[in-house]
Amino acid sequence: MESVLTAILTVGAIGMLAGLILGVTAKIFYVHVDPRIGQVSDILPGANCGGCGYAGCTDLAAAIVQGNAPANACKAASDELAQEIAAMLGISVDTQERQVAQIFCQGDAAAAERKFTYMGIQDCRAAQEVSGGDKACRYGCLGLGTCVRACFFGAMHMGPNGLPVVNTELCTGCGSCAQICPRHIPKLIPVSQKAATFCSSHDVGRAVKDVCTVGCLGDGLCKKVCPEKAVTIEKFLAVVDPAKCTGCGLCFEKCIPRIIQAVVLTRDSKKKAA
Amino acid sequence: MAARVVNEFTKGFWKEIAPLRFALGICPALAVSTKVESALGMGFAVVFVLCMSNVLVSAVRNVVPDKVRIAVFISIIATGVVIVELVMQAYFYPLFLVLGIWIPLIVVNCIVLGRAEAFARKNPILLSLSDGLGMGLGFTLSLVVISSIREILGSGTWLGMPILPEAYPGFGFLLRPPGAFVIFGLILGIMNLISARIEKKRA
Amino acid sequence: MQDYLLMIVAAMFINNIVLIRFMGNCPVVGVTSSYESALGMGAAVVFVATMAGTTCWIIQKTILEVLEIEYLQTLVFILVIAALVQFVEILMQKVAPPLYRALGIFLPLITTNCMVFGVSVLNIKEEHSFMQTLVFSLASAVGFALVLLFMAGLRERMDATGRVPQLLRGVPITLITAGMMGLSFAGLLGMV
Amino acid sequence: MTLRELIQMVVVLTIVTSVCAGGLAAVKLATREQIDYQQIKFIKEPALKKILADYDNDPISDRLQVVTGKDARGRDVKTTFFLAKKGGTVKSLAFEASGPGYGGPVGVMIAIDPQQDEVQAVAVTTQSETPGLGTKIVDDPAFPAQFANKPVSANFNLAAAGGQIQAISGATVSSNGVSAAVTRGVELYQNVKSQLGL
Repeated sequence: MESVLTAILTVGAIGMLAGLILGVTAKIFYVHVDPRIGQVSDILPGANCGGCGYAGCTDLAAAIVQGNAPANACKAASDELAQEIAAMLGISVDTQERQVAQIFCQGDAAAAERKFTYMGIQDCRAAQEVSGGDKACRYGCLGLGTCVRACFFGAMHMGPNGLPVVNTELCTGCGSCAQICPRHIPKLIPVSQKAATFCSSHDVGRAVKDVCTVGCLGDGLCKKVCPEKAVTIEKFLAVVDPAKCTGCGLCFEKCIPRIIQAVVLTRDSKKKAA
Repeated sequence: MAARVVNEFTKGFWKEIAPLRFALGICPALAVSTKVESALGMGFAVVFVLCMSNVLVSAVRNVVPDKVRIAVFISIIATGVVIVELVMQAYFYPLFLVLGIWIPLIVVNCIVLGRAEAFARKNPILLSLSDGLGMGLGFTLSLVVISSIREILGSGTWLGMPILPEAYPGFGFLLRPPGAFVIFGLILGIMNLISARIEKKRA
Repeated sequence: MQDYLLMIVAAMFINNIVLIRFMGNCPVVGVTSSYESALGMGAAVVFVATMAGTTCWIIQKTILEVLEIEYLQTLVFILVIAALVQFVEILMQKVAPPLYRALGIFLPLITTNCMVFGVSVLNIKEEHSFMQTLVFSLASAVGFALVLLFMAGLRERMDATGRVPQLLRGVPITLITAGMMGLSFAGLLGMV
Repeated sequence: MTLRELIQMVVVLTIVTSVCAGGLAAVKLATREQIDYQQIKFIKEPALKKILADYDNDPISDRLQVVTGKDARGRDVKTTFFLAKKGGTVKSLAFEASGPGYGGPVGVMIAIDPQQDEVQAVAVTTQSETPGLGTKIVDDPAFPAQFANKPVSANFNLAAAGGQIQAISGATVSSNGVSAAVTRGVELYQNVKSQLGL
């Protein structure tokens, strides 16, 4: 019986001591942490999968509370969980519209020049390291499919013309393709965006013309014709502001290389067939 | 309700079989899988600890303050582990010697605390029990699969019975630590293959 | 002195805690997809394992063995480790915020890292002295961090080649790589 | 954090750990006998089987613990004696003793016939000697056989020290470990014989 008592007293004392030390240090070394961060991380699944791009669930919770990430940023959480978080923080889930990835380059094998024949590791990041890639245009898609492999959701595949294609139904807008691409060709746009310039080249018009038949010349014709002032030219590249664009299509006519186009959100044609 | 209990139980065998799907609890799966016998012993020890911790955690889930949650859960788990340790020492001494340090290490098996945190903390006792039982048996199953391969190919026996002809020299590499990693990796690859096939058939 | 040197080599490479003793495999599979997080996790484990190893040794010798309740070792050690990890977390948050930002998120994961607990138990099982405990804990943890870093570096390169068969990508190839790494570490066996 | 929270935290943790420890202590109490038995059975039995010949009981169940001295901290040191009986009479008495070897202490199991005060057999249980040299004390059956069938009053030192035991050439230190262990064991036996009640 005595040994039972020893055990209870010793371990109880250790437990008490541990609790005390923790409590007291927590009090002395108190750092104000937004209590909502703890509440949010409790709601999150707690798998620390890193799918959101943050270093674990607590990190994401902090980002959500500080407004740096949307309430539905967790890829693993269901919609109800997102609603719960939003309700707790008093924000709405829909402040951020669903985004999808689109490929901002149309320079396929026929349209874009190649500087040399690349025979190295079949990965865009590797190709980029070799004299800046084999594509003559230093902004264009290298077409080795790194983004396709990076997609967790099987929403991308390589098209017949050597450019990646996004299945916008499967795309969750996680942005891993945009992150992994050394040239950031896949970009996220709101699903409601009506028109976009499917080119990423910031070169001057002349240089663009030399290497690609479907590159933005930055001549500003689209900008002039836009009645809503939705188009701006940023370093020789036309950019459409989705908030202003009404999708009237006046600019489509004026664009010589026909790269400012209506955004047509596609389904993967292969899936459709199957 | 009954359907849910069954569902929580069966998910542990294929859909969420812990070591093979989530790479959770692979440390013991690698360490004690040289023989089927020790794998079984380890598996049942984990089943017991998992069921006990799931039930107790579920029982106290509403009275434990959040700040000391982990400490309380871990104490409960450690208690289960020590019980297993003592009982095994008393009645299965040779097994106790073989498993050695891996019995206390059940405490830090990610599956046990993982189920307490992810499931038992939020669910009633019966569901937690069935979850624990399913997950534990799933863990045992994966251990048995790995250890069968290692024991049969490594030393030509299964559960100590000779399976392969006497002339079989034994593939010693599988019995050593690096072999464990390689064989486990290959099993995961085969699992992927099977899953892909099943999915294809469904689609 | 030579004894300690041999102990360091043995704990870091020959009996590497991850590859030969199979402890702490979960982070090796989970955290090694990027080099930065592997570095953070490795540093956090070195810190915590050394502290936990020595603290547990002191408790074992001054409390458990004196009162003859060694059978409660598992319960007491894990409690101490859990408390220690939380303590370090709180302290770090206040005293060294940059360090906390770098390592903090890995600390909760360490409580259930079998490597920390395993080293504490091994110290007692192999009857180390206090200095041996300190050296062994540190060397084992460094061995763990090394494997984590090697693996992260290898995985970044393997992912880039894109030549790993689809079925083996991710966890399977990581485990197979770990096996190969274990074989090469075993090559140092002749030293001891 | 408020004081109330702090107290709650400490109280819950204390209660939980105490309850856990109490439960474990109860389990330990319930299994202690069985664990002792198992440990002795699996660690000592092989050596016991080697040195005990003629018995019909279970020597592991029929064991006695006798206080044989004090350690540095002043706590009792106990030695376990295993009794081998035939037809109810004690045929031999087995216990462990140790002596300094080359690589660490050498443990031996000694069987003594309490009626004749004669050493019946000796077997090495634990040793960490140099493989191939010192380990001959285990591998060479002729060496431990020298101790057998000698009265406890005999001189169990090595021949070099005036005793009756021939050391194994090349393993003098290890041989001496065994002979020192037996000498100590026989001494111990003579000191506690009266306490054993035989």
